[in-house]
Order: sequence, then structure tokens, then C-alpha cells
Amino acid sequence: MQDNNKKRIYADNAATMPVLPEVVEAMLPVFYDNWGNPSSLHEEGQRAGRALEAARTTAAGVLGCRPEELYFTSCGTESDNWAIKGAAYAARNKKNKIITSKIEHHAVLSTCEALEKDGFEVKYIGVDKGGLIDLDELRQQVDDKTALVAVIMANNEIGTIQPISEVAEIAHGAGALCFTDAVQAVGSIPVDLSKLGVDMLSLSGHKFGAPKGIGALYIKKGVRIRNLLEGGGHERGRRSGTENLPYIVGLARALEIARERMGDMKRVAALRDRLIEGLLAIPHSCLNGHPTERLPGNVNVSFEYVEGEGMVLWLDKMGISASTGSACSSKSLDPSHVLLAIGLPVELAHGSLRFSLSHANTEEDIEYIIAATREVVEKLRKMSPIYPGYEAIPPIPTER
Amino acid sequence: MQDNNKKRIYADNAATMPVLPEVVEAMLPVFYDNWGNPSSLHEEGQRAGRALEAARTTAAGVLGCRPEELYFTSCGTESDNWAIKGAAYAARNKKNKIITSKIEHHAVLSTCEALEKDGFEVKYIGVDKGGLIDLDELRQQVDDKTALVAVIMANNEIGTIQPISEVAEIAHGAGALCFTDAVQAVGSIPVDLSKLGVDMLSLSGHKFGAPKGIGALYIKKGVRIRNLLEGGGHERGRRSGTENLPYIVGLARALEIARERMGDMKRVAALRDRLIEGLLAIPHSCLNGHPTERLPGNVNVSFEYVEGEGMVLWLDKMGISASTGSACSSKSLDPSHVLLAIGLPVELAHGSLRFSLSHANTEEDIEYIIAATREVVEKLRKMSPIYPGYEAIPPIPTER
Amino acid sequence: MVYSEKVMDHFMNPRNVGEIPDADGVGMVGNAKCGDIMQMFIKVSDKGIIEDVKFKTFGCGAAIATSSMATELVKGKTIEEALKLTNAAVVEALEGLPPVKIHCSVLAEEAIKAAITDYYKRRGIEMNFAPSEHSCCERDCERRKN
Amino acid sequence: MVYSEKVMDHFMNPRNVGEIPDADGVGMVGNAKCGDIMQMFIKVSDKGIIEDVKFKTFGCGAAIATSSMATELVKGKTIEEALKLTNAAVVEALEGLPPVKIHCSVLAEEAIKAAITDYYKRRGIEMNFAPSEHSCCERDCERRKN
Ligand SMILES: Cc1ncc(COP(=O)(O)O)c(C=O)c1O
Ligand SMILES: Cc1ncc(COP(=O)(O)O)c(C=O)c1O
Repeated sequence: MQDNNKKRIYADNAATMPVLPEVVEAMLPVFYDNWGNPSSLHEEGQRAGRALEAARTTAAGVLGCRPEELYFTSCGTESDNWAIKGAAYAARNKKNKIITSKIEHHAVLSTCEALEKDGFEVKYIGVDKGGLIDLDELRQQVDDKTALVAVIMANNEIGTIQPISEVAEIAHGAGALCFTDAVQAVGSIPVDLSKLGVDMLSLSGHKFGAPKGIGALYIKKGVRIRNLLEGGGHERGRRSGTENLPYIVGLARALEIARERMGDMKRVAALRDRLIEGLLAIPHSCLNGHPTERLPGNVNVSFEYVEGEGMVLWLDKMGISASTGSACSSKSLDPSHVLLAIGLPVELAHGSLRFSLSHANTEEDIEYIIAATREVVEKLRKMSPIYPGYEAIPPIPTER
Repeated sequence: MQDNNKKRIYADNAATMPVLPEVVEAMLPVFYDNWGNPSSLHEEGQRAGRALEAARTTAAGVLGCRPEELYFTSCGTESDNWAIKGAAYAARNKKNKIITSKIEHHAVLSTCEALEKDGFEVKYIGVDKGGLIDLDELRQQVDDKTALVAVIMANNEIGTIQPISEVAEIAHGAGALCFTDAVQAVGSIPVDLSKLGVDMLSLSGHKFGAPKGIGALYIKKGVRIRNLLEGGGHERGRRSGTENLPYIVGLARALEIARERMGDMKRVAALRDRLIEGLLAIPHSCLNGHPTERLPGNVNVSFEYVEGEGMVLWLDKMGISASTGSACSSKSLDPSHVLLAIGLPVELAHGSLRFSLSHANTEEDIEYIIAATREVVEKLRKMSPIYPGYEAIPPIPTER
Repeated sequence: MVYSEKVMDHFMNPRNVGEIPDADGVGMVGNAKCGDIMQMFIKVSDKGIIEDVKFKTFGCGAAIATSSMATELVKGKTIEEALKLTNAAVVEALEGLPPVKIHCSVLAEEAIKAAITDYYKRRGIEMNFAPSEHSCCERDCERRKN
Repeated sequence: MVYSEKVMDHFMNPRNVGEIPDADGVGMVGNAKCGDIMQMFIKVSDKGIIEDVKFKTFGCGAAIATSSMATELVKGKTIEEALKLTNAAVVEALEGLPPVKIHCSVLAEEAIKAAITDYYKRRGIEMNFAPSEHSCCERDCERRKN
């Protein structure tokens, strides 16, 4: 099984998704023929300007907002930083409190930590075992000193989907703004800004088939926040920097494709459920995140007595791309704050494995992932000093 | 002459340069085959990570710095904002003063204005008729309260090249950091960070053949500034946001090409001089900017009794892309602060025309531009209520 | 900023450009500092009809196009009708103007009124329909340079 | 973070994995909270030579690779020589480790020393070469999750 390196199975779409060929095709003519600066008066500039506004209109159409409410940025991180710092500094002197959750992405958490150093008060609301935010705690915390409530729409690690409309209602009830990091949600689940009720929403292209390096921030008409990037006054004076037209066109195209394929997400959810079933059949394992309020592609399972990085490296050798919330993952040495927030013991947080599926995954992929993971878990447990003893792994459950 | 729309002459490279086909070719395989997230542990991620560091090494090699000193950003504007806000807020409480020039790009000026609102003191140093910074004034202003001296290396409107090494020496003499916005310089003139002496330098890909939406900030080893984008800790913890690998690869390639073509800039400078000669033969005209300390592609001339936007629109109709510092240009209604800073009367600032040439321009282009501009200036003067009377325009001077 | 085709047409092919040497009224508004100056010449018949109108303009595309359109709109009209010309009518006839260029249409309206003021003045009637000084400094704008 | 080929080899094909049932010394360092636990077994000859060594490790790729390399480096050596093993030697033998993983090599060194401490203890000699508790909290790190 180990040398099955020919066809790789990519199951790390939450980290980044391959750029869709349709998106590259949409961008190519922009690189070659529509490279003008949209601010320029001449033909090259005006043509670029028209393409820019057409893309904005397309994207806004998919998201259910007005084109003037959508601001293109360089990534989800920039959108998150802008929304939070922008709202905080705009309210400064009047309101000094930010409320967020314990399971935000670092783009939100680190921004909030920076604000704390700068004198803001930040409250981090807890979540339950499934990762759902404690709305009662939120209700208690939100007050007339609260400038902003920022809650992630769908978590990148455990896939839990929050009741954002309720969060927005609670925020608005106290006169606070509501922002949601929808980086993992947009493209995976329907997001309709005309109904959601938030004041701001961030998204990032590379989570749904556009390249890395393009994002957007929705800012509801009338909502005033401070600029993050000052300069030539692009994006109606609110986000300066010459516009990245190829990626903006790519983002709009990717949003359209995601909408077209939204129906296919049912199939992806079925793959997810089958994968969860197969992995939980391995003894000493548990599902992280919510059983139902969950992104269609997200699988996050912890295995006792093994550590995540080792599993990811072995799976990689076997042709499968996955990720882990283990301390040892990548640059981090703390285990995932999200897994700890849902009450997972540190040991189990180290043994977590995340698969994030897309429309490109097949049933065969899933069966292979299950079989490979069993093999890897067994291999690593055999050399684990804390494994209580060899316990036969039961046969793979047959498909329903 | 008016319907010569077949072959357009692009002479607005300071606004943006066409993306080089070689750059698109370098990026294409990245879109298709190297779309992984450089932070990921698996093969797709590691491959992307290697390409990222290879591109960083290439770019650093061209610029004469260490790879670890180069941070990729989303544009020149972001780099400028980061450098200035980063240095200002890092020094806050200790140092409260920022010194810059009167002819900075808005990415620097607006950032400084935002800092003023936030309690910083900002001094704007004047320039002489040619646009060269007043070093004596700088020496007088810089003191132990000065956190940062920020001076543009080459101006985007008039092309004046500053003595940045001297500026850096003056800044360092008082214990201040020195930042230079080299967005217009990099790619057009040799920039060698190993000799320049600055602490920070910004650049933007789209000014030398990479796409819009990629930039970099050089931060000298040991220099500490505050982060602008907080999050997952990319770029060695200093600039978060999943890396835009295709554009980073494109930026590195464009830098290499610019270095290869640096010799060709002599030819571009000769075209520039011929264009200046041809335009100044039109009566009631003057050159804006420095006669010698000037970017090889920059031509900026003012014509009395006519307004810039009208000229740009007419030239556009005749197949020539140019720009103006007129109030009427694009979104702006103030005439260029740069033209006013060099002492140009407002009326003449409104009548300015900028051509910015690249290696792609030819002698024929220049002759056509001269002839077309004469025609346009004459046409518009004829309908100008302030034109003192019809004065025959002398024949085009013959080439030297 | 995108000009409508109509604006571009009136900019590229302005109607009624020039001077009327024996005009019955001449008005000039704006100033070079603001980047727009419009001069209007009118020839008025005994019956008070604007028989001819010409303009000279220093200014941007919109300034030239609004001048041109304003002359078209008042030509052949009575002085009273011409006085009813609003900048909105000029904008509408041009099929729209970018927001930052609306002031040009105001200037065109004022230029017509300045010419009519002059016409009345020459006839010994003191009237002023146009604000004496058009201030460019009141304009609100976003900056954008590259 | 990129592992050298040598690290990957020792991770994928770890040498000396397992237990020694009749070991002369057994040491265990790290804890599950930190994400790394290493257990070392040594078999020491009468002449004080480490004749056999085996390990079991719960931990990341580097933890397994450093354990494996550490066993290789002490196998066949005298106790005295084994005590001279430094984490730097482990890192060098592995042709480098990413900075955030250096602590794994420290742990491997400590695991060897803990086994030797146990060996001495069984022989009635009280010595402690390894810090009793390896603290994962001292590690400095950059976070990065996507
Ligand atoms: C001198 C200068 N600085 C900064 C910028 C901003 O760069 P960017 O458009 O990449 O944000 C520009 C160009 O727009 C420039 O010419
Ligand atoms: C929930 C969430 N927010 C923000 C981000 C940051 O987006 P980007 O990588 O585009 O900066 C990510 C992904 O990295 C994410 O998953």
C-alpha cells in the first residue's frame, strides 16, 4: 500500500483547494490582455475598470449583497484584520470591548490579542463539546461598551457551523456590530448576505478554487470602520492598492462555480459521513466537532496513543494529504486551541487527524483513506510507549 | 491620425506595466501543479514551501539582501503602510515623530496623515524645483524623537531620483530608522540593498512586469516593527496570510528579467530624452522634474492653456496611453501635490502630461507621440478661453 | 471613472465651439486654479431668442462636453427658457456624469447665466443669475494617483 | 518545515524499535501533554557496553527519528561514552532538524540518560543525568494553522 504514489488523494481542502482549471482559464486572458490599471483614464485602464466592476457585480450576486458592499482584499487574513481592527479603532473612546469566541482562526485571535495589548478588552466566549458557541454567555457579555462581536461562521479545524444570525441579533440588540469570518463557509455552504444579518463578513478565494492571495470583505452599507491600507483611495476610498484584477476575476468565477456545485455538497457530506464511520471503527478514537452542524467536507477524528504529525507524514507517504491539530504540526508546538476549547484532553488533541474533502473526492478515495489510516494508526501504536497493549482492529465496517 | 487605433502605444508604465509573457509562463505551472499550502506537512505543501523559498532566494539575490530579510506582501501600498505604521507604533511612547517628504506617493502620505490623527507628529520636507529633497531641512528636522525617516526613492509622477543613501545616513545619525518607497525604482534603476543603507524598502511587482497584487517589504535583519497583518504566523511570524505562490514566483522572475534588461534602460533613457526634446519644442511648455536625476522612462511636461485630462483622452483616441497630474484626472480633483511641491503654479499642474516608457517602446512610438501631442495641444488650445492667441507651433525638431 | 458615449461624443466633437465677435452677452466662469474655465457668447434676437451661442472652455472632458451640451440646450430658446436651464438637465442630456464631475455641469449652467447677466447688463438691467465666484475648493473628492 | 532525508528515513524505518523484556535499564521522558514520550531500554554487558538498545516513542516525526538515531549512536558504546551523547550530536547525525524540533533531540538525549540512570539505580548507585521533568511549556513557537 505504501508506494501507491501515482495517484494522490488530496483531502486537505480546508488548508487550501487546488485552483480550478476554469478559474485559471478565466484569469489567463486578464493576464495577457486586460492588464491595465483600473484607475487609468485611457482605454487599457477603462477596460480593466469595467472588468473589475463586472466581477464585483458577479461576486455580489452570488453572495446576496450589493456590489458597493464588497471590498476586495489580498486574503482572508487581511479581511479579518481589517474588519476587527477597523471596527475597534472606529469605536475607540466610545466603546472598548470586543467579543469573540474561543475557536476563532488565528487571523482573528491574534488580531484580538494585538488589540488587548493596545488597551481593548476582549472576551472569548466558550463553546460546547460540539463546538457550538454558548449563546447565553454571549448574551451576558454583550453590553453597550461592546464595539464588535466576531464569531467564525464555520470552524476550519472541526467544521462546526455556528448560528450566525442569532449571534448577529444578540450583537445588534446591544448596539454592537457583528462580523463573521466565513472563510471556511463560503463555497462550502450557502451564504446569503441578504438574510444573514451580519455587518461584515470575510472570505478567501483559495478555500473554494481561486488562488491564494485574494479575499474580500463585505461591509454593509452605512457601516463605518477604519481603513487598514491607506493610499490612493481604491475600493471607494476604503482599501488602497492597485487592484489585482486577474484574481478578482478568478474569485468571481470560483464563486459562481461553487454556487453551481452547491448541490454536489450533499454527495460530499455523504463521503464525509462514510469516512467518519470508517475511522470511528478504529478502537480508541473519537469524533471532534459537531455530529450534524458540520461543514460537508470536514472530518476530524482523534486517535489515542498516537500523535498527529506522524500520522500525517505516513499518510502522505501513502499518497494521502491530511492535516492535524497536533502540537507538532507545522510551525506550531501548542496543540490546537480549538480542540482544547471543545474540552478534548491535550493527549487526544495531539492525536487528531483532519481530512477535508471537496467535490473532487470519490468513494474509492474514502475507502482507501480508511484502510490507510487503520494501517498507520496500528503501525504507530505498536511503537507507542503508552499504548496499553495490542488490541485487534475490527474489520472495516461495510458501507451502508 | 485619429483612427490609428490598430497598434496602441502604451506609455503609462508608471501606472502599471503589462504582465510579461515570461512571467505568466513562470506562474502557469504554479497554478496548475504547485497549488499547495506552504504550511502543510504533506507533499503538496512541502513542494509549495520549497518553491516559495526558492523564489525568495532569487528575489533577494537580485536585490542584494538576505532571503530572510524579504517579506512578501500584497502590494506596494501594503508594504508602505506596514513599514510606516509598523515603525511608528513600535517606537510609540519613546519616539513620536515621523519625517517624510512632500512628494511621497499617497500610500505613504495618507498613512502619515492617519498617524497624525493618531497623535504622531509628521514633518513633510520640501523639495527643490527638480524635486530633490532639501537635505538641510532634513538635517534640521531629524532629532532623537524621530522614529522614522521615509523618503521615496524615485517619484512616480516626475521621476526624480533621491540621494537615498545620504537620507539614510542623516536618519541613522539621529538614531532614526530609514524607509524608502522604491516602488517606481525597482526594475527601472539598479537597487542594491547591500550598499543602499536603508532599514526598509518597499517594492511592487506590477511596476516591472509581475501582476498587480504582489509586493515585498525588505526589513533589515534586527529591525523590529509592528505587524500589520496578524494571524497564522506566515513570513516568519511577521506577515500572516496564506502565501500567494504564483505571484511570488512571478515577482522573482520579473526581478530577474529586470536585472537582465537593466542595460536596455540606456536606450529607454535616450527615448525619454528625445521625447522631452520633442515636447518642449511646443511653445508654452515646461519640463517637470529633474533634468538628469530622473527615471529612465519618465517624461512629465506641462502645457499652458490646456488641461491634462482632455489631452489624455484625446491621446487615448489616437492610440496613446498617458496620464496627467491634473485635478481632473481620474478620481482626484486636487491637482498633483507633487507638481505643487516643486513650485509649479496650479494652472500648469492642471496642464501636465506624463509619459512613462518601458523597454517595449520604440523610436517610432516616440515620434508618433510627439506628433500626436502637438496636434492635441493645438486642438485644445484653440478652444481655450485663456489662450492668448494662435501661435504657430514650430516644426518637430529633427532627431539628434 | 467612465464617461458615457454621449459625453465622449460632445468632448471629441464639441458643438458650437468658438467666439461670437459681436456677441450680445459674454460670460466667463471658473478659474484656471480649479482647472475649469468656461466662456459663453450669446447672440440674442430682438424677440429675445438666443439665435447663436458659442463657447470656449479650458477644462477636462466633462467641462468641454457640458459646455457643448449647454449651448445645444439653449440655442434657439428664449432668454427666459435659457434661464431655466439646470445643471441636472445638462447631465441628463449627456446620459449621466461621474459623481466627481457633476460640478462641471454646474459650471456650464453658471456660464450660460453669466452670459445672460452680461446681456441684461449691456441693456442696462442689473441682474446676476450666477454665483460670482465658482469655488473649486468646496469639491469633495477621493484622491487616486499611480 | 522540511525534514531532511535522513530524518524521514529514521522516521519511516526506525532502527531498534521495541522493548527489551529483561533490560538492565529503562527510562521514560516527556509526557503525553507535550505530545512526546520516549521510552528507552538498554541491555548492558558486564564490561559496561551497551549491547542492545530499543525504544518506544509517542511523538512526531522528529521524536521518532531522534529516538531511532540516539539508539544507533549508543549501541555498542560503553556507558561512559553513551553519557557523552549530546542532542547536538543527534541533530548532526540526522543532518539537521527544523528549529522548532530541536527539543526532540534534547528529549532523545534525556531518554538515553534516564535509561542509564535506571541502570545505575538498579546497581545501587544513585545518579541522575536527566532533568526529572521535561517541560514542553518552555518551548517557543510560532503558531500556524489553516
Ligand atoms: C511610488 C509608489 N508607491 C506606492 C505605490 C503603490 O503600489 P501598489 O499599487 O502596488 O499598491 C505606487 C503605485 O501605485 C507608487 O508609484
Ligand atoms: C477560518 C479561516 N479564517 C481565515 C483564514 C485566513 O485566510 P488566508 O489564508 O486567505 O489569509 C483561514 C485560512 O487560512 C481560515 O480557515
